[in-house]
Amino acid sequence: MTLDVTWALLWVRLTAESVRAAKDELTELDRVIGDGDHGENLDRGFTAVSAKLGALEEQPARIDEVLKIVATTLMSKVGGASGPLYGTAFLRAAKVTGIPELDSQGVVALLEAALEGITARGHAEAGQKTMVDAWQPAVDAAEAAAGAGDDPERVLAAAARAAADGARSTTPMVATKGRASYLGERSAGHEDPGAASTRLILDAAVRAAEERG
Amino acid sequence: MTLDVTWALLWVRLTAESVRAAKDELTELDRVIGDGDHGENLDRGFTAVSAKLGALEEQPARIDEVLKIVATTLMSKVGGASGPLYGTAFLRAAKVTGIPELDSQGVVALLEAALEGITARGHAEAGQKTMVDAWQPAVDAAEAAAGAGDDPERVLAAAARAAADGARSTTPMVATKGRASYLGERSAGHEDPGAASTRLILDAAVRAAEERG
Amino acid sequence: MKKLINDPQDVVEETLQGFAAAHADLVEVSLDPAFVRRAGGAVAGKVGLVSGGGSGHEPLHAGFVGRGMLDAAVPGAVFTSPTPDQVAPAFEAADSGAGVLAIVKNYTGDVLNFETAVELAEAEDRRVLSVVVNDDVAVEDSLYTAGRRGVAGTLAVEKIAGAAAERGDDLDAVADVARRVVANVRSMGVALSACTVPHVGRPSFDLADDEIEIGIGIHGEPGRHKVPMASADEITDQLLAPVVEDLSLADGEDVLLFVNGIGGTPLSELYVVYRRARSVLEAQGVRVTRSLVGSYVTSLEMQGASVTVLRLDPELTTLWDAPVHTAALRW
Amino acid sequence: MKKLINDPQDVVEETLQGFAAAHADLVEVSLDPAFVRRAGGAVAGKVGLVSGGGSGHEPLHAGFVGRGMLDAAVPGAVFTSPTPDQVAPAFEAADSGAGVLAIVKNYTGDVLNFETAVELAEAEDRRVLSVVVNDDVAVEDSLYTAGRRGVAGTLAVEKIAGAAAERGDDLDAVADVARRVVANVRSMGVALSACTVPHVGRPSFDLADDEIEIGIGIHGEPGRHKVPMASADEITDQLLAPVVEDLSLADGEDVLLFVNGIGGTPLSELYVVYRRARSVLEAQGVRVTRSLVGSYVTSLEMQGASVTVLRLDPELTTLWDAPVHTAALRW
Ligand SMILES: Nc1ncnc2c1ncn2[C@@H]1O[C@H](COP(=O)(O)OP(=O)(O)O)[C@@H](O)[C@H]1O
Ligand SMILES: Nc1ncnc2c1ncn2[C@@H]1O[C@H](COP(=O)(O)OP(=O)(O)O)[C@@H](O)[C@H]1O
Ligand SMILES: [Mg+2]
Ligand SMILES: [Mg+2]
Ligand SMILES: [Mg+2]
Ligand SMILES: [Mg+2]
Repeated sequence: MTLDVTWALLWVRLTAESVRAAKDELTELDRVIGDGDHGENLDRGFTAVSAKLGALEEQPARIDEVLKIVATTLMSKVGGASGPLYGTAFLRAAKVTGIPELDSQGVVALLEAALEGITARGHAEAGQKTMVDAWQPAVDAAEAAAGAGDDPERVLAAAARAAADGARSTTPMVATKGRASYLGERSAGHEDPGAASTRLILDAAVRAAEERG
Repeated sequence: MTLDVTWALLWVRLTAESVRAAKDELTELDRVIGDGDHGENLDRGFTAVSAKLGALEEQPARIDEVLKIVATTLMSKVGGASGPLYGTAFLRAAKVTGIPELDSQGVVALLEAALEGITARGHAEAGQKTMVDAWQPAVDAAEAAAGAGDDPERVLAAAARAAADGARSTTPMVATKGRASYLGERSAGHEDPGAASTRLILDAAVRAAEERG
Repeated sequence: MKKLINDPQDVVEETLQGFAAAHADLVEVSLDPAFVRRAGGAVAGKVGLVSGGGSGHEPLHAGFVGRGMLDAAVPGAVFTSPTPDQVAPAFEAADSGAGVLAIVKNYTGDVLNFETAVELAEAEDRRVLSVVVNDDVAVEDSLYTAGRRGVAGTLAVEKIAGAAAERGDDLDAVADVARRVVANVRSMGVALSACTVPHVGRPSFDLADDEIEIGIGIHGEPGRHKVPMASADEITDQLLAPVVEDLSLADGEDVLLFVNGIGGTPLSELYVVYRRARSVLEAQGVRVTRSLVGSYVTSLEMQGASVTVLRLDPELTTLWDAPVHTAALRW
Repeated sequence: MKKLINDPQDVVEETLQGFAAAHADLVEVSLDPAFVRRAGGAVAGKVGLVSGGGSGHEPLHAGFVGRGMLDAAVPGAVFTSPTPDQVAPAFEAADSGAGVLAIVKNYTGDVLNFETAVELAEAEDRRVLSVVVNDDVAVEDSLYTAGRRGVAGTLAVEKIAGAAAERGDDLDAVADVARRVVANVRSMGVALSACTVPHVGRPSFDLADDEIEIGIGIHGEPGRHKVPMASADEITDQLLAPVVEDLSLADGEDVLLFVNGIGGTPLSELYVVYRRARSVLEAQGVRVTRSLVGSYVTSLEMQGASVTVLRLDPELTTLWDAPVHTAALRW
């Protein structure tokens, strides 16, 4: 019940598909409290990731290779705040996944590294109405699930559920980081687009584990 | 039953009033087939005429003096096409009214001179959807009425009625002079603003004759 | 109607006051009668250039007063030609004794008011020649119209005649150059939205969300026809084709390509139009040797653009390149 | 949405192509990765200046590439900061060996992407310093925001730092001058209408006919608060007061007053705003010794304006006056 490179490749493909499907929704969230490009940004990024993977002579053999391609491609194609943030997240995640298969602790390490990447770059913490409000509870839930002996798939599922709750929890928040902070009190009442896209990404990870399993 | 300077002064005052009252209406006509300034232009002009007359130490003693003040003030305050056209009309009218009182032939001469001034400047003829389509029938009707022996008041009334019909007749016309000509076929279906203001001016002349009478 | 204005009646005067304060090194402004003249007055021995017309086309004309271009500009009320008692003093201010060239856009109002002002000037023994600009190919120049309108091509007439005056040409020669530009410049414009004249308070025409007006003038009048909204390339083709045809441009000729914003259109879109117009011209063997892209001859906040082509010869090119120092055009 | 564009995906590239063709004497354009560099490349011995950010603010930044201002500009997608793999080659193109100054507007995305590009450049032993512009007083610079935004004041930083580089200052000195401008420039803006990002297809915010947004940024984001529509004078006062207060301007000080159009506002309205801002400043004993009025730092077709004040000293004044030759700013 470990996760291998097949999972990682499927994760990327499902993420690309669900970002494409949710593009307008993400853009609309960003239009209201940001600048209306988040869906477009991520879709451009993941389309490029798919193209990059599709163009390879040989598919990557290891999880960390997949994540590194995601990282560098997002970094170079997304722009905006989310490009470097997600880029760094996947880069750090790649650094801790240079192993053939991930057990539950491996999944936790991946998620922790991603979160660390985001906070290292963005200096945000939970409660500031950013993607951290989805990643932080995801990491906490993953740690708890792994501690309770859950398998990788269930660890991911716990993380994704927590991320979804975390994303929802951003709605009433007043933003103090990112573009939405310019709105002050007027940022309350709308979900954060980066938290919403984090939910999609983790949700795709779960589905990849399920489909492969 | 002749018309004197009291009539001329009253004519000017009633014209100023009715232009003010119809300002938005004239502007709206001009918005549709022109550039939306005719009401504003004439109101600015006649307001200045009233101010000029009001500021005089002594009121003019002769009709031609009144008409000359109207002419030069319109010329210098109205701008647009209608400024020089009405300005020249009143200037030419002043030239033939250097007499104490106007009989029916005097009224005809005034109107003929005004029309000549307009065509001399603007080179338009009847049927081109301009103020000439109000002035030309007005002159024709005045000539006929005077020929039939009507008094000045009835000559003016005939002219005003014909001007009103003439203004109405511009509605189906396709403009070939002035700004409305740029619209080609699309100019049909709307009354010409200059013909409409001509109706107002001649109507004020009649009312001035009645009130004074 | 939302505008950054105070009382609509004061728009022209307050604009002039701001313009005068911002460009005191370049211009002096008279408020009553309203006209703008070069700082320092008429240049000894130089032919004076005067233009004017309704306001609402900024930076035209006041933005073009200065060395190498106009000596005076006369702004009327919004979209209303100025009156002779504004134009005549502007002639006087521009005349150093070498005479004055009046550059008039072909609208009945402008023509009649300038005509009257010329009569007044002649009565004072001032020598004034007039050139009427009529570059808008949207309007047929025929018995059925008041003649083609003067639109963005006016900038080229003012720039090039200005350079001729600056190099010392006499009045007849400057007028000849100006007429040569008029004969070789053509424009056509499109509106994506109407504009609102301040004292009118509502848009100058109604346009559905999927319609545009092709062949507009610069006074908020609707165009020759409504067409469905289309891509920038398709619209550019519709603007350029009649311009090229009217000029009978031939393979190997040199032109100035000027893409003008009508007021509310972002610069980025003007470059998209320029890109297409240039590539179409080049595909026809026409060489675009000079270019201008920007909002210079506008209709308040109207969205849209016009495409102007001027056939160049070596002399017109040299005069176009000559130094100019005005608020809106400088090189 | 009505725009003079083709496929929304191609807007930035087609704008660049038009820009490159229209200004081939001034710039060379790379399309992939997208950046604009001075024609002729890096100037030997001169510090290179690079700026960039999302597109949609034209003429910022590409319009400021040329002698006396930027060596390279990096346009991202509309309202989206460019990526490190665009910025790093622009650093390279601008570097003659004297090092590069990056002028970055303070937005999370711009800061992070430039930061990464600087890391890449340093890995290649290139010396790059960064200056972050944050002139927008609408946003409190506090724990509760991402910090004040960079808006129209960026133009002043680019112009003045550009002049310092051109006169031969070394990298540290150019960065010092740039930081001095940042410390002394403040802006505040108002929107009368929203703008529409091409790929979004609907306005960036909703605004009633009698409302305006005070304290807007330049990315279509709504402002700090909606207020009822008011006269130009009242609005100008609301923009100017926080600017003056934040700068603690004192009696007798010299300033540059810059009234910037946000894209869809006619020049005439900008002069009305300028007139008021200038008279208020003068009434407070502040001397407006330099001025700029025009649409230079825009948000697509948004209607509105911003007021920028830069405290001047003799050196900054000299650098402001130094020659500049770019597509959008020239003297
Ligand atoms: N400092 C930060 N730390 C973490 N996440 C951030 C930070 N700033 C912004 N974000 C996230 O980035 C998202 C916006 O991304 P995007 O729209 O692509 O970029 P931009 O804001 O530059 O337009 C926000 O919704 C938020 O979740
Ligand atoms: N050549 C002409 N001869 C006679 N009347 C004309 C001519 N051109 C225009 N007009 C009249 O002028 C009116 C428009 O006046 P106005 O709106 O004040 O000036 P402008 O057209 O310059 O804006 C038209 O409705 C028409 O009646
Ligand atoms: Mg965004
Ligand atoms: Mg009119
Ligand atoms: Mg008019
Ligand atoms: Mg963005």
